[in-house]
Amino acid sequence: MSRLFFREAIARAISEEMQRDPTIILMGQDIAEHGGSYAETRGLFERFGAARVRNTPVAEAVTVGLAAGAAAAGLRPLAFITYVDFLMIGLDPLVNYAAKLKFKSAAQLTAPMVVKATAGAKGQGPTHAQSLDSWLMNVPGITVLAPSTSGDAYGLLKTALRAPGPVVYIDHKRLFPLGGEVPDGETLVPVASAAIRREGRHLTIVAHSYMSLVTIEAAKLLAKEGIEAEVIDLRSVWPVDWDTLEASVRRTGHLLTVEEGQEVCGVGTEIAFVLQERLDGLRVARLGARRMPVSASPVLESYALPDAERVAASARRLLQRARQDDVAVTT
Amino acid sequence: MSRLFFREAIARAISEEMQRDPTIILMGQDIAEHGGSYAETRGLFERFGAARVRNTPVAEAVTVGLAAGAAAAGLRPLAFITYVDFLMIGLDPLVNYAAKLKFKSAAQLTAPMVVKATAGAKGQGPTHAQSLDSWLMNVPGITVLAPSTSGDAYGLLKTALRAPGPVVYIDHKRLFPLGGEVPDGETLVPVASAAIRREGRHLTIVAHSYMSLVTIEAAKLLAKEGIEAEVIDLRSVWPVDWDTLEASVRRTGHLLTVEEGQEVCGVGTEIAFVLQERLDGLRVARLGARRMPVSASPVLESYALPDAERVAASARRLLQRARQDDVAVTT
Amino acid sequence: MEQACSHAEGLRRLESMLLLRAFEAALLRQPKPGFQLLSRGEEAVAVGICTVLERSDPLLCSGRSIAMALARGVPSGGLLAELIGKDGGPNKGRAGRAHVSMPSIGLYGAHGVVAGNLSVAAGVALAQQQLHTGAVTCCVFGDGACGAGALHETLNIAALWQLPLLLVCDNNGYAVSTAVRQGIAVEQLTDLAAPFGVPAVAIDGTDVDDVVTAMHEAVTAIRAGSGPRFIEMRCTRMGPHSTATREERPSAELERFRDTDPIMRYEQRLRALGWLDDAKLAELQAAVATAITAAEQYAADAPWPDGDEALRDV
Amino acid sequence: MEQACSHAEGLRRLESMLLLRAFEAALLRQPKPGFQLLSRGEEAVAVGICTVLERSDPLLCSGRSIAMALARGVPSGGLLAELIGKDGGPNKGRAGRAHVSMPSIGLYGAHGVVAGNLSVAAGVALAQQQLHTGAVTCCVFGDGACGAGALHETLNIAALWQLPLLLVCDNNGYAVSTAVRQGIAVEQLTDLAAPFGVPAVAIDGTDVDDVVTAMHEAVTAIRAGSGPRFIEMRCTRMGPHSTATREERPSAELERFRDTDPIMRYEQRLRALGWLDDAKLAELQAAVATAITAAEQYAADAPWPDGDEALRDV
Ligand SMILES: Cc1ncc(C[n+]2csc(CCOP(=O)(O)OP(=O)(O)O)c2C)c(N)n1
Ligand SMILES: Cc1ncc(C[n+]2csc(CCOP(=O)(O)OP(=O)(O)O)c2C)c(N)n1
Ligand SMILES: [Mg+2]
Ligand SMILES: [Mg+2]
Repeated sequence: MSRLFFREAIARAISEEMQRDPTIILMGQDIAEHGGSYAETRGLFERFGAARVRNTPVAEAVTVGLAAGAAAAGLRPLAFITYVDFLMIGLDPLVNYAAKLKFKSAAQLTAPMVVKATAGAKGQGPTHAQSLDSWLMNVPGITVLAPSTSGDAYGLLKTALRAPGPVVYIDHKRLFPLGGEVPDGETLVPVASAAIRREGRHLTIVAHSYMSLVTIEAAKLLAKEGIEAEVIDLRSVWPVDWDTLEASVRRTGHLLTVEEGQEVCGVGTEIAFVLQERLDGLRVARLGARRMPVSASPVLESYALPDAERVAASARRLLQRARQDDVAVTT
Repeated sequence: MSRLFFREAIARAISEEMQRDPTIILMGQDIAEHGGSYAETRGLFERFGAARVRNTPVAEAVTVGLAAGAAAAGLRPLAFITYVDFLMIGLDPLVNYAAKLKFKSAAQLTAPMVVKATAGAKGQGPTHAQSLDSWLMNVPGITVLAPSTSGDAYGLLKTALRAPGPVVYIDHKRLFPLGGEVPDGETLVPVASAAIRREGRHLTIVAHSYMSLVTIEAAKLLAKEGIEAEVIDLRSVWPVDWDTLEASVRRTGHLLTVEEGQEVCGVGTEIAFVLQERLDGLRVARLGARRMPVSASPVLESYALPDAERVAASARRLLQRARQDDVAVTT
Repeated sequence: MEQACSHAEGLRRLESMLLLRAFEAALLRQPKPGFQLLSRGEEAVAVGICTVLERSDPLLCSGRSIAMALARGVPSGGLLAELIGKDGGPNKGRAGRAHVSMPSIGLYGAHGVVAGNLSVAAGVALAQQQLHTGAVTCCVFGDGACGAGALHETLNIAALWQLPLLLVCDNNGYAVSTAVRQGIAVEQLTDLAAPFGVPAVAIDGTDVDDVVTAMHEAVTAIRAGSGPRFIEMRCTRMGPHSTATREERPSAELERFRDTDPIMRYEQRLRALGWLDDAKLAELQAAVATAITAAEQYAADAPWPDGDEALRDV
Repeated sequence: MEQACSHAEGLRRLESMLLLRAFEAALLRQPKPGFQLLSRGEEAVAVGICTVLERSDPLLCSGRSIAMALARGVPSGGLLAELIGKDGGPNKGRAGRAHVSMPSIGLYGAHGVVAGNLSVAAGVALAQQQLHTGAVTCCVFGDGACGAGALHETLNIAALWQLPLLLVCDNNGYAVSTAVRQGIAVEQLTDLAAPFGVPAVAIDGTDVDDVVTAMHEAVTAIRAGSGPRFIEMRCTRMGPHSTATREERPSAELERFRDTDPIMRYEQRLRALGWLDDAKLAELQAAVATAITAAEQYAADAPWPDGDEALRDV
């Protein structure tokens, strides 16, 4: 184990994979000499050279299209989109070409590409703060990964760089300054493997990305009141590790989903639906951003987004509603 | 009442609104002399002239951006996107500008624009067959309307052309050749008003757009077996007419959602979640496209999409599962 | 401009164009031909391009792809099966005209999103550059695609990175009902390449020999490492936009298309050279007819695709 | 090129630039200045543009918008409050630098998506055309935005429809760390307008009088109905890309920026004209300092925004 900053874990994963696989190339804004917006590609240009670490113009559409075409023709491109909001500009090649390529070519062509983007809010306002996870999950053929720790950033990015089809790997702005343990050997985090961050018996809280950390904080608040929350970090947003989730809710009987994106048609809505289908009588609640854009104003940003206090409040409400229902049933 | 083809109902709605409101302008590919891909703008160029009915290049990004800017500055643009798949190319101005404009400007600017697009499959293959409804619902600030009849096309489009903020109005390719009754007077279909297409007491099936028609067929099949399905056509995909839906499921106790798009994070998932929250013990199931792109092959297209038989089968399964559970509870 | 070609090669070009036209006619005779964009009037573009490209040179085309796929060498029976959605073609019926691909012969695929193939083609060219294959990637798109920002971004990156990319604009005069001048505010489409320093020429795309000559020049230069090129090939779409689109051009305009029919023109040229006479033409047509009959039979016998199998390839 | 302006006007231009620079310095002194893109070195662009535009001419700018908003006339106290996320500015603290707008004075707004304001500005211009307002819409974007396809699509539609649109490229030499030549494969950015027949000039954007002259010519022509225009204004970004970005340019390069500092240059010009001396300069600086102090006080007193109220405006 070594302690690495989140950004260092990323750089190490990329560096090791580039060393192993000469077909990996990087493309993105300011990733070469500059070393990336979050210093997460620092050293890669110097080590692997200009042909494999390529700055692009501010043109997300062609960046994603380049990655898709290069992937179809034998490379393994890793395309950087600084803010996932701007992936909107490059969705056409990702969704209309890469995600459908294996299907439409009858497996003669595939698109083993990775789009690495950063989601979530940190004081940069409405067009630099969104989460598109649920859009991407909605599209057949796309894998969506989102770490919340240095170790998972390392393990998931390595997995992404060996995946057979398009992967969107999503960081969160608030993770970059954080440090964490990273295994010294090559430890990959497989697709569809959620992590139980904290065990508990009263309810299961499922989150991903930065909200996993917020949820752990919330669990600590709840513990002081005697509520033991089991916290699960999805890590792989799609495909979902349903078995781990199901086993947990079978133990706790209650599910709260937490995400930074919108609730409507969100990640949590999907998770709640499927788990309710698997476990009759499961009591669920969801929490996401308030239904508004996220402002750069610190006050409005925190107004819009879930925090530990709000997660804890949702958990309390869920358990209380359940108790009331139970009372109603017994009387 | 007059009987109009779907496309005629559209042309009439637009024509009446353009007559009423001189700030309405139309922009889109081949909508002028050509009269639109589905002949749905026939006659409008001749009647309102080249300044108000404008052909655009094949450039969806600028088309939506133009509409957003023109709306902010006092016009009421109606932008045509032939296939909703290509709205992906124009999502940035819709989502990052128009949907956030009222919020971010503190209501000094608004974007009363309509994007009219066509969704769904009819033999045109993977990039001309998608449904993005749930993506759009996910974004705060966008209204999503989707008719299934000539009358609703007329009424919803008129509503859209008077709405205060951005609306995405979505047709379906299979609706254009159909005819239906259209009120002679000015009858608007308000936002958030679902229509009960068929009454029934055993289960509620919620659908929208073309799937409403498929669901009505399914209900007929079910009726032969003694199953009375209540069929609700959302019409307004967002905001949802929750009260009508809730009242129905309170009567039937069972909900099946049907959509042509993907189930994962889909429209039906949202509806099921909210109604389960409102009605404890509600039994739900969802049906959407199989998790694959839609091919132009007629065989693969029908394999991928819900049809009346598959809707009926889902309904039967839902009721049967419910019966089994009830048995399990009583024994 | 006229490429000196051999007698045999001249006849091959003609026969190839005849096959493309006959194939599309056969497609329309199918009980359910489906939603198709045909290339009548644009055969010289397809045959000329594929005459010059090596099998290892990746070709990407637009939704108007049938002639291109055939000229590239997709077997006609398989292609016919593919277009009507049957298994038996290279993509097991899943692709249809707008998405057909056969990478084993360098056909990286059609793409149904107008201008959507441009950035993807740049990526394919990037892979050739990076893997030192020496291949030239050729991307064919319509005049309509020139209105899209994708062209700007692709030209820019191709010029910045000196990609081995040949951009071919198949200018058939229209994007559906919109004439080029109504959709793109430039004097000539080749002007669009100028700011990026990408050499561009406009040629007569109804003359197969001219297409071959221009392709040859461009491909040779690109293969030698000179970076991207742009060719505009001017031709006429003799039919309506698609099998579902009404034809609204005045019949006088349609009449005039005869003069630019690439097949008629080439027949005349070969006759003038003394390489073609009625008997020879009948022979070529008979060979084409035999091939088409076989293709029809193949397509008729082909099975429908299996949904479960398709689902596994997502 | 030098616009003859009056003594008073010259001093106003200088004072205006001084205010912009002092304002940004004051912003950085805030306890939490937030994530900001500053305009040090680019003040002449902002002041020159806003000198010429009428209040009724819509202005759209990019994420680097603070100088632009101030020059346009957003009160400095309100702007300061807005930038730190407090209520009291035109957008009640919701907009921040990347989204500030004040349509009552023609500021249609900043937009944080690079190149995202181009098509929106074309739409604003379309509205002016259609509503016969006679207004010229001005859209300011960076050199980085020239790599985006949005510029191509916007130039095309503006030329096709002869929109009253003035496209101003604020070329400060870099998009974050990427120098113009590394990001855009053109000799000059103005070349990009040429295919569309849009008249384009490149000027010295560190000379406020030059900016005024070029703006005046363009705005006059557009108002007379001559269609869109493009001006590239070359200047230097004297600081790092943002308050969160490390500065990596060699200090020798940063030293050289002094020569192109628009304020130093203009002070020298006014001194040469005899319109400015140390006393006058001190007077202007005192006026600016007073305004800044008042702005700081206003911002300090401004309340934080109310979330529930904001939620109602979705
Ligand atoms: C992005 C996008 N917008 C619209 C369409 C609908 N469409 C299909 S073909 C076509 C015309 C394209 O014209 P051009 O590029 O000249 O090609 P041609 O059809 O003439 O071969 C259009 C608009 C599409 N397929 N993709
Ligand atoms: C579409 C998009 N991609 C990336 C970014 C991140 N970003 C913000 S400013 C900037 C540089 C833009 O350069 P330029 O247009 O020259 O403007 P400048 O910052 O120099 O004023 C970038 C890449 C963005 N805001 N929008
Ligand atoms: Mg064309
Ligand atoms: Mg710049």
